[in-house]
Amino acid sequence: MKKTVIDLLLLKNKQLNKDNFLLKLRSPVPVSDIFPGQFVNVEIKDAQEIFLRRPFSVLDVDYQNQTISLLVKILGRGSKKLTEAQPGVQISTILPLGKSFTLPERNDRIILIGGGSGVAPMLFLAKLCGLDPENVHVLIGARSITDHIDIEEYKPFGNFYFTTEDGSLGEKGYVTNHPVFTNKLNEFTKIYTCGPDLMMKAIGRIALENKLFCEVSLENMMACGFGVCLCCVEDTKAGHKCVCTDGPVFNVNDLKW
Amino acid sequence: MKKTVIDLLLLKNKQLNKDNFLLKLRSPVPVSDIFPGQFVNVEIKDAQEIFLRRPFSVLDVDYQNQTISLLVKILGRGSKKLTEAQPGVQISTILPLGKSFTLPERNDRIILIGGGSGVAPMLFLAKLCGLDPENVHVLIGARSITDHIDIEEYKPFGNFYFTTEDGSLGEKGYVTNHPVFTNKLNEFTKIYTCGPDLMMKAIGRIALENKLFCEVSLENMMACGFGVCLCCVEDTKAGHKCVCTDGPVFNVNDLKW
Amino acid sequence: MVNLGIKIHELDFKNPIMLASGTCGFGEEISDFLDLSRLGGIVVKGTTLKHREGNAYPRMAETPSGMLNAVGLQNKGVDNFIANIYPRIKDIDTHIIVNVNGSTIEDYVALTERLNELDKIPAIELNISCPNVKEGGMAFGISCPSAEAVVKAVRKVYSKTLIVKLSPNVTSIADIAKAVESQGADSVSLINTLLGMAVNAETRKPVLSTITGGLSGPAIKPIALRMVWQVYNAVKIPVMGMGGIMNATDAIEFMIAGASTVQIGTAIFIDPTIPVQIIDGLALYMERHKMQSVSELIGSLQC
Amino acid sequence: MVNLGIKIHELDFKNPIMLASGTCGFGEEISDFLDLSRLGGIVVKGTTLKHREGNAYPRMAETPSGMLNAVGLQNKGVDNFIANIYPRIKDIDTHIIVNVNGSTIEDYVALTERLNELDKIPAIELNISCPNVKEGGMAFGISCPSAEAVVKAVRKVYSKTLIVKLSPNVTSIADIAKAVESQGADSVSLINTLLGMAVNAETRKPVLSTITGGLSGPAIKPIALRMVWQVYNAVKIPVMGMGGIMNATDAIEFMIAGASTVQIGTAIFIDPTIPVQIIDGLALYMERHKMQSVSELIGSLQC
Ligand SMILES: Cc1cc2nc3c(=O)[nH]c(=O)nc-3n(C[C@H](O)[C@H](O)[C@H](O)COP(=O)(O)OP(=O)(O)OC[C@H]3O[C@@H](n4cnc5c(N)ncnc54)[C@H](O)[C@@H]3O)c2cc1C
Ligand SMILES: Cc1cc2nc3c(=O)[nH]c(=O)nc-3n(C[C@H](O)[C@H](O)[C@H](O)COP(=O)(O)OP(=O)(O)OC[C@H]3O[C@@H](n4cnc5c(N)ncnc54)[C@H](O)[C@@H]3O)c2cc1C
Ligand SMILES: Cc1cc2nc3c(=O)[nH]c(=O)nc-3n(C[C@H](O)[C@H](O)[C@H](O)COP(=O)(O)O)c2cc1C
Ligand SMILES: Cc1cc2nc3c(=O)[nH]c(=O)nc-3n(C[C@H](O)[C@H](O)[C@H](O)COP(=O)(O)O)c2cc1C
Ligand code: FES
Ligand code: FES
Repeated sequence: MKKTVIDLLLLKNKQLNKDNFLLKLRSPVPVSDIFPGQFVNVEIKDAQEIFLRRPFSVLDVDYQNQTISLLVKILGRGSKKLTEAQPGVQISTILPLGKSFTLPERNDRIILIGGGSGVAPMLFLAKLCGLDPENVHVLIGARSITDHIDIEEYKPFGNFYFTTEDGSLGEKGYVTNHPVFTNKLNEFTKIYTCGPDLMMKAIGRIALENKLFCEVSLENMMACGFGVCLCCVEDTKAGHKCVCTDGPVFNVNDLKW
Repeated sequence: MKKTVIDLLLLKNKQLNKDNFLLKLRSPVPVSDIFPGQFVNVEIKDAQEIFLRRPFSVLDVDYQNQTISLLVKILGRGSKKLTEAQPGVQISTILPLGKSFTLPERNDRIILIGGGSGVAPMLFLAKLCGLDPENVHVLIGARSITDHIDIEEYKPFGNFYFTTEDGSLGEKGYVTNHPVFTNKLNEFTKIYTCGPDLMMKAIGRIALENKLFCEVSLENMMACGFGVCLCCVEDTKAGHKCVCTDGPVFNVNDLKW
Repeated sequence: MVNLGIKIHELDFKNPIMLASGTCGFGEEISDFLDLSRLGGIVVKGTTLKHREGNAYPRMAETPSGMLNAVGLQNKGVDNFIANIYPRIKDIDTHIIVNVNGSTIEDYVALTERLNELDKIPAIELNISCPNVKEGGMAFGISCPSAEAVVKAVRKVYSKTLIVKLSPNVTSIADIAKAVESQGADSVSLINTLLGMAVNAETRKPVLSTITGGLSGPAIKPIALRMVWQVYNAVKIPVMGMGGIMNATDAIEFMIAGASTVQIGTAIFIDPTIPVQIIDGLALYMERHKMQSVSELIGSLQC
Repeated sequence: MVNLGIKIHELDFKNPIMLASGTCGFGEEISDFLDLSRLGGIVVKGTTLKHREGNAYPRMAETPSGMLNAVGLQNKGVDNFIANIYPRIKDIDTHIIVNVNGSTIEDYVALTERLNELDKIPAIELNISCPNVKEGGMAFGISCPSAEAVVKAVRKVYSKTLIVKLSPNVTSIADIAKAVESQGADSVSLINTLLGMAVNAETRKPVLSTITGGLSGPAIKPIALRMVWQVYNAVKIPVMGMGGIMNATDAIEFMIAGASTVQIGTAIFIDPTIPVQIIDGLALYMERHKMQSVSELIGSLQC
């Protein structure tokens, strides 16, 4: 799909928990070729002191109904404003942006590890990867049960595991403490992760030590989102790479972790 | 009433015709001592590229119910945004600002001439002046009947006359062409006017020639509205005067017209 | 309670929040809105030796996150200030500072001498950076020799606190700051407005009667912050920072970059209660960050 | 149909709307969004003799109606440009102009000589105004002698259209413009970014890795407009205006103030289709105002 600046119609804006909202938007044109890990850059209209767009990963795409879902966590003014948008408004977006995760192959056995709003591309990938659900393991970490989002819809696509820092859901601790991660890691052929930097780094380093395939989806401060400003660089082994076009998905082997 | 920065609750936002809206706002504190000719400076929230407040004359005050009405004509981005506000929102205002018209005395016979959104303080003055309605004459000019606003509520307070440039309501032509103005002007002891500059100047000059008492309410570009920036000056016989504090109401004798 | 007090030269300010010249009248215009005695100081409207009518209308243009003004130092002159205004404001319990303007060095000196007589004016702010007057004003503030010359002459006749207000319309504001420091300035305040312009595309005329005007407001904050940091690193005298401060966070950023006090300008037009909100916000910030004194904040940038 | 064509030196531009350096990559990055051949010209990313990694992350901070950047001329060097990029973009039907950067005069000259070989690069934009590099860059653009020296040296080896990009971080941009004109510049483009800074009040650290960065976007438009007008009145060579242009009205304002062409920069980040919207808007404006040629607009300010 060609990159395009396009107004999407907000169909639904559902609060999932204190800070997280699910936005469902309809595109006037087909949304083929949007893959897990890619993102959209959203204009925040009518907000004083917001000048740039805000990037959000694609949580899901309904190719048939031409809808795109986003998981928006309130972090600052822009995300807050976006979660206040009422169904019926048009929201200007630029999409699709960035490189997607490498889709697994038929015999892969994968683990997807999401933290915070980083679960978005993980759920999308679980749904889209086309593997036998038996071979898809999704590990989700959060601070507390109240920060968890409902993943009911994605249950059929894999085996789900949870950790919370306070133990209110699943195992207590970080994702890297969960048995599926600590004990079974070498059973997986591919690791995918998206979430807080510290979490991804911990996972990435373990993957490197164990020489496992591991892709991470980075987030940083972007001005354009499509490769012209060179603001969003990650210092990789091959030098500064743009997270918006060379990423956001990187193989840990390429990073200086 | 002390000048204050205060949030008012928008109770009603009624479209009167294509460009004009009536906004009714409730104050959390008593709104005594707001008089015709005074204005409020309104914050336009959540509008990109709007930095300063926008001044609007007070159209009416309900002292008992603590409400203030404004007549807002869409001119640019700020007024447009304001007319889109939904009842229930809080609107930050600074009030009361400026000097009011000199209230007439018991034996006065007055004519109030309003053009465009300048009718607002005229209607307020008609209602508040306390004269026998027989002695209150209100002349309203507009481009066309479609630009006229409904003054039903103010009918009891005086005799109303209309002019439109296209003749679609009342006399065809400008307010200064209306018989009540051309033939009866010397019957009035006081002339008050608010409206487009050209209209007020035409009236003011005739008043000056005829040595009639005449007060006009000026509009210009304001940054603060309460006398600290010195941006809103009118070049009067006594030098630069601030429209926001020395006015907006001026006696034509003091102006260089 | 945290201690917000800060000393500039020999003056103790109860807190670092002041009102900027030209944006708060003489204080009294906004006394309905806030308790002036809560403020660290008030820099009153730019004053000249003689009465000035200022520039013709229009004097204002709104711009993205800011505004242009071309007031041109309208004021009734120092005699009127001393006779009529000073008696009304002298007992406000805060430091009243007069912003001093001239077309020639002699003007500056003569005006300063008059103000020197006033007991309750503990400091003057020498404005060598007004972009809206034809003679003097910014011309003095954009070269080191002329800035030095004014400050030198004024310093001779003034022994109270002498603040010099710098223009941002220069290649190196740090050099100008060093120049005025070398002539005995007790503090520098910055920034004055940036020279800008607005055009009406429909009429093809300038929006302002003077064609160009001074840009203020949040739009200029990044530039002001940079200049405060540069000047803080270049001089030993305390810096008063300003330019687009709208809230406590902005004020704190200026102090971190090196400002000992900050001045609130254009924000007053939007909401004249902002200065006291900033004082409260600053105190809360300091409590939250376990700071005892504002001096811990000043120039605390870690880089 | 109105004629949007405009000639700068010996070059005919199909319309006055160009893309600014550093905000449009090499054009190809945004070819999905717009038909590049509709543009008057594209000034590609700042190029240096050798590969540069640019500054460390973070390189960006959002500011009121603008942004700071501290990219620092990240690029793969001129050899890579010639070998890999030029062949891909040379046949785009618009003027491709290269933005030339150096740390020394020798760098500028060497780089210019390489670009001189390229048939389809009809002009270079000499960037003596980058605020985000330690050596060279803005240092050349903030004094008349150094600006003259670079332009003189480059002019000797370059006979095609030579545009010099000026820094706004100076006391008198008109003087710098006159200096580069005197050494044979065919056009000046302005403004580059204003030096600014952002501080994180919570961490008390600079937001940018380089502490200061370049401010762009609507916030700087009033300053840019003023500088274009000053330079237009000071030199005879055509002026290319930029700084915060977001729509056709903004572009028209710059042309009224004296710009022969305008460059669109930061606006591209918000919406890469803005440049073509501006071309259309300009044509509509000219029709509405019954203008036959853009030359009627250029410098048409009535004051
Ligand atoms: C490729 C990509 C995909 C993303 N996907 C999602 C998603 O699916 N769901 C979601 O909720 N969020 C996602 N984000 C993050 C989202 O873009 C930010 O939360 C949002 O831009 C914050 O805007 P704001 O105006 O609310 O915060 P601001 O008010 O602008 O900032 C609040 C604070 O957060 C910091 N900050 C803002 N954005 C970032 C960032 N990108 N990286 C690091 N620090 C930042 C600011 O410096 C500031 O301190 C993604 C970001 C990227 C780059
Ligand atoms: C004392 C006073 C009382 C007023 N009372 C009313 C009222 O009761 N009802 C009402 O509808 N309007 C009133 N106005 C006018 C109102 O303030 C403006 O229409 C409004 O500020 C326009 O804002 P905007 O953002 O819509 O227009 P902008 O987008 O800011 O401007 C649109 C165009 O109008 C011009 N413009 C804007 N404001 C003014 C002004 N005040 N004088 C001259 N030109 C201007 C601008 O230069 C621009 O060209 C009053 C103004 C003043 C000073
Ligand atoms: C309307 C207006 C009038 C001003 N008058 C003066 C003045 O008389 N003397 C002076 O030194 N600065 C004057 N200034 C500059 C301000 O004091 C301040 O330096 C500048 O506006 C930047 O701060 P701000 O962005 O917070 O307003 C004026 C500013 C404005 C907006
Ligand atoms: C991210 C970024 C990178 C830039 N890189 C360059 C550059 O390499 N060379 C150059 O001459 N100007 C560069 N500029 C400056 C722009 O070309 C332009 O002069 C400036 O941004 C003002 O215009 P604007 O407000 O429309 O963006 C850059 C600007 C930005 C925002
Ligand atoms: S955000 Fe502009 S290049 Fe990545
Ligand atoms: S608007 Fe500021 S003094 Fe009148």
